[in-house]
Parts: sequence; structure tokens; C-alpha cells
Amino acid sequence: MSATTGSMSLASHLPDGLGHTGDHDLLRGTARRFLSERCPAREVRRLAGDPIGFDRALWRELAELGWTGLHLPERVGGAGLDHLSMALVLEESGRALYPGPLLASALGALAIARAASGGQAGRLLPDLAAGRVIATLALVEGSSWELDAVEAAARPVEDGYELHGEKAHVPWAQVADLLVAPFRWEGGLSMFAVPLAGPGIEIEPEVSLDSTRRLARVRFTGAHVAADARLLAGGAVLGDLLAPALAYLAAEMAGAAGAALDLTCAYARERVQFDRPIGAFQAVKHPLVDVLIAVERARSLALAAAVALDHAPDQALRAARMAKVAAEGALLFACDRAVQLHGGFGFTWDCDAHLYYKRALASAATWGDALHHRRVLAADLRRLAGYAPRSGS
Amino acid sequence: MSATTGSMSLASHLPDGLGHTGDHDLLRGTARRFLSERCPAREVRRLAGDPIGFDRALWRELAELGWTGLHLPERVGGAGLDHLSMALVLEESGRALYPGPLLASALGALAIARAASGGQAGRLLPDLAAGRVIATLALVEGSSWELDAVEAAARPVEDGYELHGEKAHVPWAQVADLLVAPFRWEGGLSMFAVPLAGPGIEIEPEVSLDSTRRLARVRFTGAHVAADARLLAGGAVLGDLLAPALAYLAAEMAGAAGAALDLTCAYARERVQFDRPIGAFQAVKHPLVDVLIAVERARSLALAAAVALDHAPDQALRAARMAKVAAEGALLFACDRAVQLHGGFGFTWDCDAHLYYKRALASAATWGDALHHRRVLAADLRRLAGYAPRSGS
Amino acid sequence: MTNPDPRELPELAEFRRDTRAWIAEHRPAAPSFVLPQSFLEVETREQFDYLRAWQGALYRAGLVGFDVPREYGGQGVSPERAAVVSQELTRARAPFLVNLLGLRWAGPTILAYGTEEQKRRLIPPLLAADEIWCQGFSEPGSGSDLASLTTRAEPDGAGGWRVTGHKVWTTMAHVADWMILLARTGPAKYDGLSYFLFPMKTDGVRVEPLVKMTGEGGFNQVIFDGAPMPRESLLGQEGQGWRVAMTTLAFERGVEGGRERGAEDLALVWRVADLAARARRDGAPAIDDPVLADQLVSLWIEAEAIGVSALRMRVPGLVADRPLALPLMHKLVFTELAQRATRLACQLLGTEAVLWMGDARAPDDGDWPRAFLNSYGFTIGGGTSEVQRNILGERVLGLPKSK
Amino acid sequence: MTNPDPRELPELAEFRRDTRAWIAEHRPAAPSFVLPQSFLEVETREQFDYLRAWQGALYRAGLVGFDVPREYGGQGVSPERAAVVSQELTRARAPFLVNLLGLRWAGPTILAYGTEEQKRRLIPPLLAADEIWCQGFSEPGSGSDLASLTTRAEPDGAGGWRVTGHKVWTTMAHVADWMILLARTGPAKYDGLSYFLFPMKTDGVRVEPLVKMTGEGGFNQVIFDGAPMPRESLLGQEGQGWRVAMTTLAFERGVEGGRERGAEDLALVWRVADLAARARRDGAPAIDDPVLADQLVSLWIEAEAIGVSALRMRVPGLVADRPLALPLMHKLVFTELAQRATRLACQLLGTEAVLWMGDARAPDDGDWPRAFLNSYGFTIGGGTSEVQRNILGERVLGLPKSK
Repeated sequence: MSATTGSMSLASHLPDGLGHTGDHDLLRGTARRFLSERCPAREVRRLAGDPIGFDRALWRELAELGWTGLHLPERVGGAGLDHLSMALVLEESGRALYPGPLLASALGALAIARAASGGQAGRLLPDLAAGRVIATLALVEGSSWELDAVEAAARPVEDGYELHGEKAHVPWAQVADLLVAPFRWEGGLSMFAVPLAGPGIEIEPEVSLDSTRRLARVRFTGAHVAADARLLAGGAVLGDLLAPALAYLAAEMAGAAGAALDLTCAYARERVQFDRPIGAFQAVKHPLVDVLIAVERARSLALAAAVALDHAPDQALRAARMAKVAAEGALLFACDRAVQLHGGFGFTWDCDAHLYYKRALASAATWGDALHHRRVLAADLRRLAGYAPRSGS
Repeated sequence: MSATTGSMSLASHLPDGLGHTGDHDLLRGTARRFLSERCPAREVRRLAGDPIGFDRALWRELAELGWTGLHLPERVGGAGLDHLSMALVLEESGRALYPGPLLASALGALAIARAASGGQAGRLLPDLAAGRVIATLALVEGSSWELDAVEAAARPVEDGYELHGEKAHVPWAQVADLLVAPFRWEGGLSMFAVPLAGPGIEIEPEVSLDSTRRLARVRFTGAHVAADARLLAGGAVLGDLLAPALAYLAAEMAGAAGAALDLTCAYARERVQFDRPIGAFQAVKHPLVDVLIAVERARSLALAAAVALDHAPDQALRAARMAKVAAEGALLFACDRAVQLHGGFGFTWDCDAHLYYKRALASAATWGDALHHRRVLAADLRRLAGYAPRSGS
Repeated sequence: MTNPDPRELPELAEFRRDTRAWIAEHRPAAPSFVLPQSFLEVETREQFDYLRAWQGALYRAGLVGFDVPREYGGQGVSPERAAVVSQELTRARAPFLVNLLGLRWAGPTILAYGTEEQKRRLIPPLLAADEIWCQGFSEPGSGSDLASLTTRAEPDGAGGWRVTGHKVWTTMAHVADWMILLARTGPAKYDGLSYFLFPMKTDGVRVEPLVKMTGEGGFNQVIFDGAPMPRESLLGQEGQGWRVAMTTLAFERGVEGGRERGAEDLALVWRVADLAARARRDGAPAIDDPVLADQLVSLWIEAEAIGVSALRMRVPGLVADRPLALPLMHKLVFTELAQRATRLACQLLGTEAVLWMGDARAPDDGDWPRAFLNSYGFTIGGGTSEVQRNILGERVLGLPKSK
Repeated sequence: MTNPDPRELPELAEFRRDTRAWIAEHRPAAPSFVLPQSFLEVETREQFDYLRAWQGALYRAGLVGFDVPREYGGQGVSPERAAVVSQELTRARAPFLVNLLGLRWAGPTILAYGTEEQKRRLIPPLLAADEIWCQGFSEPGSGSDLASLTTRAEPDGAGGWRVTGHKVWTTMAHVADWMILLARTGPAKYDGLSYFLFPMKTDGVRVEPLVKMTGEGGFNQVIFDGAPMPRESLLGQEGQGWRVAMTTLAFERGVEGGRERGAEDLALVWRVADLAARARRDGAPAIDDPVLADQLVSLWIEAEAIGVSALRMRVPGLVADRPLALPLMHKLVFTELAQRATRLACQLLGTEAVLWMGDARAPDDGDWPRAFLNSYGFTIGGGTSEVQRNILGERVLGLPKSK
């Protein structure tokens, strides 16, 4: 019967203890403490109002904690840890709304680690692992982040390539040293690691909804890059990158959702109306419980996606899509209730709720929103349910 | 700008007072009183447990009140009233979960009034208007109620036609005298008014979810009908019937939704837990307010659909689809909260909530559910928004 | 955005033609600066002057005040004409009427409770936007539980009062001439409240801007430090303030600040539908997505229902079961609809939703994320959605108070 | 319906193979009568006998009791093996274990609070379904406010008690040998309650069937009229009943009546997906409808999340922020998921949703509308969803009590 075919659970592909060890506890504990000390809400607000929005000293400190190379091999100076470790740190950075390229640089480095030749990796990764070089990942052109929308081109010239085209919504391009992005190349697609300096490259900051994750347009007007800027593997790399990109982003979003919930619960315990804390009213309490359920679901699936990257790679992309869907739903819902249940204060700049909400809306729009990924999952579901669609439908 | 094109409101097509007069008030008042006296919940329960489920004496009484011919012309013995009148009575019959073919017979008679020749109308309508003859409308074959699914055929023979095929889910076929349904006929479709008696007709009662609206399968195995059983107009009749069918059904459903809400509110005012009526808890109060909003929306749109039939026929089908969508949502939601908020009692046979819920589920599945009509409305919306879809999409 | 109905009465049709022509001729050119999306975000002097001039021009053309008798500067009560003006303003996407708090809340309350003198003095400049009104109800510690407010009005010994306290979320206080002020004149929670018409241009009152989550200003906190009020500031009786305030909050009129119920909601849904036809997601038109289209249809149906309910509300026989239901639910329904509609608009934008106002490539100048965030001003202000649900549950469904 | 994992430990894989083979060989043939969908609807003697025989066979094959030490007739504690049995039963769509109230609620509570004698006497026949358990908590006037119950146990002067009162919604009372009974032994709302193991086959107790909204029986009201209970009926201390009852209600175990958390939820979603691939709406396959498919995907994701959360729950470091969240939300999450899944199934049926069980053409024998209506038994019974949300808000989020 067809129903059995598709029904091997995600959980059954994962190891019993989810690969979690005491080291993970330590890592998360350190991250929570470090960020609450060095990146509290007032620091996030300060940077949100800053023209650049990025604190290089803070970046160096978290690089010293090893976060920039957690997931990179030890031979290039990384910590050689698993994806779960990176997901846990990103969950904490999401909680804190850390304003910096931790996510973008981690993914840029991952692309290089996966796709570069030994020589390229040896040249680029040690600086990335140490946080001396910041990478970013540029997937969007026009209004699409899918491969077939890529028009930016790398034209072979003497000694390398000449780049033309424009990438939009590139996270933290303003402060990054290295951009990893797909370019058309002799009819195919290839990932390039492009130093963000020199003639023929123009970085135009965007006015981004979320001022804790700055974006820019990067225009290439004949910029010259060396031959080894082209990473070895082709378009497949981008497909391989999607699972970690979504898993990492989902972890970050789940963390932010948990923090938005905590913020609202704290207010609901303290704010008194009608002679009692508003959290005693079921109109406040029950929606917050629904947020809690969404948040815990999002955390479970974000963890599952990271653990799948480590232990069940063939399940990773589907798990990551589910994680993005769940995290997006939880984060938007948590923020909606955060603003509404803070009442008049929730609607002001002084309440932190809007910082989370802007992160939520911007993250939703990143690398495919829930609607997009549910559509892809629906196709999976049809196939797994043993249903062969009519051609063309 | 395209946005203005589509945005002439439904309300702007309707007369200011919605065509409502004091007579409508009287009619509704009579209906409410009559049904609460003659068709209270215990009577509905009695009939729900009865093998036939239909009280012919009660039917005769409401025929005497003129309800069976409200919407039929005076020259055939009807009251010559508007669709709003019929909608108001059906809203009341929905409130009471009246178990009988008022809706089905009204629609059957309407089909005849619209499609029959003068001679047919003169022969059939007086008995229908007076309630001496009960009609029903049979739209479903297989699992579809759409015209292109009709396979039942009328084969021309001497003196008339021979009918073959099967109609499913025919409301009250067990007690009806006349079935109105589309049959294939010389390659096209035509509506037939078929006396439900004689050889070649088999009525098999279905076990219907909603025992306050009995259904049957009607099989035609060569039944012979006279030539004038074929109503004049063709398939267009069915299209024309859809607007009143949905508008009437929506009115009935909106009435049932209001009653389910009232039932739950009454319980919430009386049932005491934690030393206060449960209606004082926002977990009860606020969902009931959301039901109220849905119910009032459904009532407004059901009225609008009926008024559109009277005053803005070119808007009637769209209004009727909207009314069905809104009524279905409101009724299902009202029933969901009715069962849940009645707690342990809500789950029992003794609580009236389930009677409404079964009516709700069965009505949802009748003549296209909300999902279906929303899909059709989405196509309207694309057109009105000035969007030309790609061919094939 | 209703087109003329062929069956419209000739005189009304003529009025519509004239109104449409007048608006087409006089509506001001788009300004060089960003306009606020609603009266809640009027921040700069140039925004205010632009909008005040527009309301003044409309008033002088006889197009404002169709719910106000002529003796107080209005046009005489004519809901039909009000509806026509509303529809034509919406159709032309003309700027909103800046003195909305005056038109919708202060004005009707003064007409209901004011002395003849108060009405003659205050209503005409209110309609003309010559005098702007703000509202002083909420306080930092008194939001949903409004009656717990502590701002007090103490007799000054000469028949007047002195006000001390702290009001918040006072939209347009920075440009207002008058405030409808709810203050404590006695200790009893409800009966200790009185309702005043407070002249803002006086000593002892300090207006400080608050910033909204969009970064826009337009609302304020107002700190009173013994600010004087003359005797004639009292509206209604001393100790009657709660009842008068409830009247103010209940003024959910068919004509709201010159816009007809339903028309604006439907216009918003059609603007979102228009966006759906233009926007591309993953390289395809957003409106092609069946799931998004399905959500749009739900909004469409709800908006049409608001318009129909507005008609139905005027027919007593069609609301006899629950006469208060439709008027009392209106605010909740339209504010939550607007929130979902603008949220859907952000979804339609796909990747481009990340751009904020001020970015040259932000779709529709970034109006959609801005409108979505600003939508919370309406689900929170004027009684939160939670308070609205309490009111409906208690007054319409007869459920016991949530104490 | 998990397939063997290639990385499974060899001994577990062997156990799985054996279990699967045993089930395939021994699972009973489909009966001629309609089987209940869950333990809430066991109505007729033939249904009961069939199901009791199945649990007995499983027990004798060593496949029941993986959370019970061997000295009480169990298999020793082995969650891994419990999970395997659960997965294989789900996979085979085998009948459920009829003594679920015993396995899930009475058993664990007795193991936690019982005397050695109580455990040795009661647990083995409970596992074998030789003695069936029912639960006597709710009363007509005490549903969500359980502690307001009035059934009283009075000392009979000889060390035992006599019970007088009225319990409702007592699933399987008509076939039960024992009842876990919460009764009043003193006036204090909470401290006046005691917890008893009441022998049902005695005088002074009358079991009357209640009919569910589906028309099915299976639950009852139980009227006690001075029914006697021996001294050893008391579980825990006198006056400790509330605490013991809360323990019972908190037994939301990883292994519930032999089924593993997550597996059953996912299996349900896949059965609905399978229906979607078979069912036709408006002449087209239901699963082709993008809006329906989108809803199915949401259910799929939620069901997968339950499975993952079950793993996560066992890793303290991954639930450190809110250790109680996952265990306390489980009942709410899975019962509401099942409700939405069966509701969606009814939608998938299109026109055919009007047919009820007993109609020869009802899709899947009418199981879907029946399952949907029966789903309310789970969102109401065992603490309504509303009560669950209170508990989560107070115990997990630290919000104040809703008093």
C-alpha cells in the first residue's frame, strides 16, 4: 500500500541522542553568556542606528571563540565540529539578534570548503576560519534566488575572468572581503569566490527592512578575478549549499522566535491591568502557549536539519525545508503576538519587539519563504504518496 | 490602473435598504415562531431517529403558511415574493434544522418555473406551490456535481424518453414526487422533471451523515417519461440554478450557524466551573466572538446573494459563491466550538451540537465546498485584477 | 472604488459627477516628501500643512460635514452624500482628512454632550481643519484598563481646573489646538472621571514625541504640570466622564473621516490584488500561485461582507437578533482585515520584501512592509482587539464579565 | 511506519525482524463487525473480546510491558524495544491495545504510588488484559474544574470505605474490573481528595451507557450508591489524591499503550495523503489541488516535528531552557493535529463526505467523518485543550494563574 512508502519518519533517520554531547552543552552555554554580555539589546540598538551597523571588535572576539571556523576542518584551522554545533551557536546568535555576518560568512566558507580545490581551500579557508576574512553568499538576482535566474556572467580572459552583472540583497557585502556567488560561465554555472575590492566592483548599500542584517547590491562591471576564483564544482554546489543555508537560517530564526516569546512573557508577568498581570488573562496566556508550541516545533526541526546534515545527508534538504517553514511560522507568530500583547508600548521604537519583527520579515523573504518550500514539499508528498501527477499539472 | 477595474463593490450593486420591507419582518417572525413551536429540538431528534425522518403533517402546515410557493408566481398559486423572502424563511429553517425538503423542493420548483414551457409550468407548478407535490434536485453523479460529469441519459422513444443512469446524494428522494435533474439527450444536456414513481426507477436510501437531511441514490433502468418531462432550456438552466441553489443553501447554513452559536452561548452563561460561568473565561468568550463575527459575515453575504438574485442578477452567482464560502466557514467553526466548549457533554448524543455539526459537514459537501468556490473566485479575481494568465496555467 | 450606479437617483448622480470633477481639479499634486499612510503618522510640519490645506479646501467646497447640522458649520445630515464623497475620495486615492480625530471622535461627542456654545465655537473650525484635535485618554499605566487612569483635574478655585498627569499615544498632540481629555476629578474608579475639552496652547503642558516601530513619529506623550483649563472646558457633567468617553469610543460611524465603511477595505484588497498581478515570486507572477490567490479571495470576501453589512446595519429587521453586533464588531473586523491584507502583500513581494522605504528599488516605495507594521497601530489603538472581543462577548453575546 | 534502519543495532534489528514476523503470523483476521477506532469507542462484547484476545496474545508473546519491571510481569524497562513494537504495530495497522487506560494511566500510577502488594497483584493481569481498567475522575458538575468533585468515600468503620456519587465519561466501565477513582474523603478542595483502586464487580455500583455523538457507545456514567471498597483500595495516602491524580494525568509517556510518540501521528498523516491520492474532487484527484496539498504539507511537518521532539526530549541539553515544555504540550499537539488531519480527510472526500458508516459506498467505510467527530473525544477528554493551555502557560511560561 502506497501509504507505507513515504512514511519513514525523519526521526528514524537520526541517531537516538541526536548526536548531542557535553561539548555541545558547553558551546551553547558559552554562546549564551558571551552574547548576553557583549551583545545585549542596547548594543543591538546602537548598531541598528549606526551607518555601518557592524562591530569589528565584537567580530574578532567571537572569532577568537572559534565560531567562524566551528564547522571547518582542523587542517585549515577550523574546529572540525559538526553542523549541530554551528546550529546551536546560530540559535544563540538569533536569540541575541547578533548584527553581523556570522551566518553569511559560515555559508561562504562552507561553499569554499566543499567546492574548492585543495589549493584554493588551503589559500582561503585558514583566514575564514580565523575570522580574518569575512565571506558572504550572494544568491539573489532580480527578484529570484533560484539558479535559473542567474544572469551574472564570468567571461574568460587572460589570467582569469571578467565579471559582469549584479547581485541583490547580499548580506553584509559592506563589510565582507569575499563574495561567493554563482556566475554563468561558458554556458554553465559555476561558483566563484570573488575578492570584494578593486575596480569594476561597486557595492551599493540597500535600505534594508532589518537593520540588524545589512544588505547591499553588488555590481560587477568588468571586474577582473584570477583563474582560481572559480571553484571547482558546478551548479551542484549551490544545490548542496541550500540544505545547510536553510538549516542554519532556521536555527537562527528559531532562536529569535524563542527570544521574542521570552520578551512577551516577561512583559505579561509584569504589566498590570485590571489589578492583575495581563499574563493571567487567557487572551494573553493562550496565544502565548500557541507561540510556545510553534517555537518548540521550530527548534526541534532546526536541530533535526542540522543533525541530518551530520548523520543523514540524503534527508538533509527536506529536513531543512521543513525547518525553514516551521521557523518562519514560529518567528512571525511570536513577533505578531509580541507587538500586539505589548499594547501601546509594543508599537513604539523603544520596545524591542519591532527589532525581532523586522528580522522575521526579512528572514522570511530569504532563500525562499515558507510558501515556496511548502510547494516543493507538496511535490515530494505527491510522489511519496504514490501519486503520479498528470503531465503538465 | 487595473485595481479600479475590479473593485466595484457588491454592496454598490444592491439597493440601499436591501429591498427589505415590513412584510419580510412579518414573514421571518412567523417562521421563527412556527418552527420553535412545531419543530423544536426534540422533534428534530425524534425525526432524526425515525426510518423516514420526515413529518408530512408538518410539511402540510408549512405549505399552508405558503412557504412552498413563496418564490413562485401568483398565477401558478405562488406568493410571488422575492428571493429575499425565501432566504429569510430558509435561514429560519436552518436555525431549526428543519428536517424536510423545503430547500430541495423550492429549487426543483424554481428550475421548472424558469425552464418549463407554459404548459409544463401550468401543469406542475400549482401542486408544487401548494406543497401537494414535493420536488427535489439531483445534481450529483459519481463524485461530481458538475455538468460535464453527467452520464445519465434520456433516450428518445415513442411518446417520450427512456431514462438510464444513476443520481447520487439526492436530497429527500425518499419522499419526493418529482425529481429535477440533468440528463444527456442527443449529445446535449437537458433538464428533466421526472415523476418518482413507476417501473425503471429505484430509490435506494443512503446512510447519510446528516440524518436531518436524508439522501438517496436514484437509479434509472429504462424508466419511461413523457415527452414533456424534458424542460425547455438546456444546460444553461443548471448554470442559472447554481446561484439560487447556493444562495438558498447559504441562507440555511447561516441560520444553522447562528443557532449553534446561541446554543453554546447559553451553555457558557450557565455552566459553572472554577466558581464562575465558563463564559467569563476568555478562552471561551473570545472564540465565541470570533464565531459571532463569522456568523454575521455569513448572514450578510447570504442576504446579499438573495438580494442580488432579486435586484442585480449579473452579480448573483459571484455573490452566491461568496455566501456559500462564508456560510460554510461560519457553520463549521460554530459547530467546532459548540462541541469543544460544551466539554464532555458536547461529545454526547444528548447535546444538540452534533446535530448541527453533521448538518454542517454534509452541507459543506453539497454543490461545491468552500475550496471549490474559492478556486472559481480566484479566477475571477485574476481577471478583475487585470491579469492575463499564461495559457495552460 | 465604486463606479456610478446607473440606477442612482439623478440628484445624487449629479452630485457625484460634480464631486468627482472637483476632486480631479483640486486634488493636490504629490508632494516631494513622503506622505504618512494614515493620521497616526503625521510627523513633520510639511506633511501637516499639506494635509490641513487639503481638508480646508474640501471643507470650503462643501464636501466635509455631512453628519453635522448646518448651524454648526456642517452640510446637514446626508449619509448618501457622505457616501458619495467617501467613494470618490477613495476612487481618486486622494489624501486622507488630517483632522480625523476631530471628525470622528471629538466632533460627534461634542454634538452629543456639548452646550450650544461649545458646539458653535468648536465644530466649524474642526470641520475646516483650522483647529486640530488630539485625544488624551491612555496613560503609561492605563491602557486596556483605561478607567485606572491617574491624571487629575483639580479645581483652581476660580471655577476652572488645573491638570496634572501624563498621557501617552496622543496622535497629533504636537500640532493640536485641542485635546479631548479624560481626567480624574474624584477617587471612584468610574464615577471619579470627567471629560474635558482641553486647550493645548497653554502653559504647563509639554508635548514630547514618541517614535513608532517604523521609525516614524506622529504620536506623543503629553505631560501636564498644573496646566490651567477654563470653566467651559468641561463636557457633560462632572463625574460623567466615563460615560462620555464610552460614547466617544463607540462612534464607529458609517462615515468615518469622510470614507465610507467597506469602500476603503475593498480598495485595500484590490490594491493587494493589483500588487499580486505585478509582483513576481521565484520568477513567476505571484497571482499565479493558487495558495496566495486563495488567501486573496478570503480577504476579498471579507471586504465585500463589510460593505454589505454596512447596508444591512441600516435595516432594523435584518439586525433584530443582535442589534449591536455589527456596529461593535466593525473596528475589530476592519483592523484585522487590514493587518492580514498588508501581511499578504509583504508575502507577495517575495525576495523584495527585504527593502525598506528610502531604497530606490523598494517596491511601491516600501509602502507594504510599512503599512503592515503600521497596521498594529489600529489593532492596538482605540481599544485593543482583545478589549474589543471582551466588549462583544459581554454586550452582544451576553457572556459574563471576565473579572 | 518506520522501515528498519540499516544502522540499527544488530540485536534490535533481530528483535524487529522477529516482532514483524510474529505480528504478521498472529494478527487476527478482520472481524465481521465494525471495529472501534480507539479505546474510547469499545461498545459491544464482540468488539471487546476480539481486542482483549489480541492484547493477551501480544502479552504472552512478550511484546507488552517494556516500561514495567519483570517482577511485576513486565519485560523490564527497554524504551528501544517498546519503540520497535510500537513501530511494527503501526506499520502492520494492527488493532490497538484495549486496556489502554490500564497501560497508560493506572499502571504507571500504581507503579509510582502502590504498595509492593498492590503492584504484584494488579500489574500482571493489567498487562495481559485479563483485568480491564477504567477511570473515574470527571463528574457531571466537575469537568475542567476536576477538584470540585463531590463523589465521596466514607469510612465503613471496618477500615474500608463506602462510595456514593456519580462519575461520567468512564470509558469501558461496562467491561472493566477496576476503576482508578478520585473521591472526596474530606472537605478541603484539594487536600480532601483521595485516590482509590475500586473493584467494579461489587454491589452498589450501576453502570449506564452514554451515547457519543457518532452514535457509538463505549463510555458510561457510573452511579455509586454506598458501594463498598476494602481497606487496600487506597493508593498512596488519604488526602494525597490530587497529587496522585496529577501524576496519572501527567503520564504522557514516550510509549503510550504500545505506540511510539510521533509514529502514529505520522502514520495518520500518510493515511490522509494516501486518501488524497485516491480521492477525486470535482472529477480530479484531490492531491492535485495545491491548496489541499499545502494543508497536507503543514500536517506532515507537524507530525515529523513530533517524532523529532520525542528524540530531543531525551537529551537534557536540548530542552534545558524549558524542560517541561515538550512533555506537557504533547497531548495538546497530537490531539489537535489528529483533529485537523481527519477534518482535512473529510474535505478530500468532496461530495462523498455526506455518506456515513453503514453505507456500502461510503469511502473507507465512513471512517473519516467518524474519526473526525471522534477526535473531539481527545481534545476534550483527559483535560480539555483549554485546560492544557492553562497548564502550559502557568507551568512552562511562568504566567500567573487565570483566577
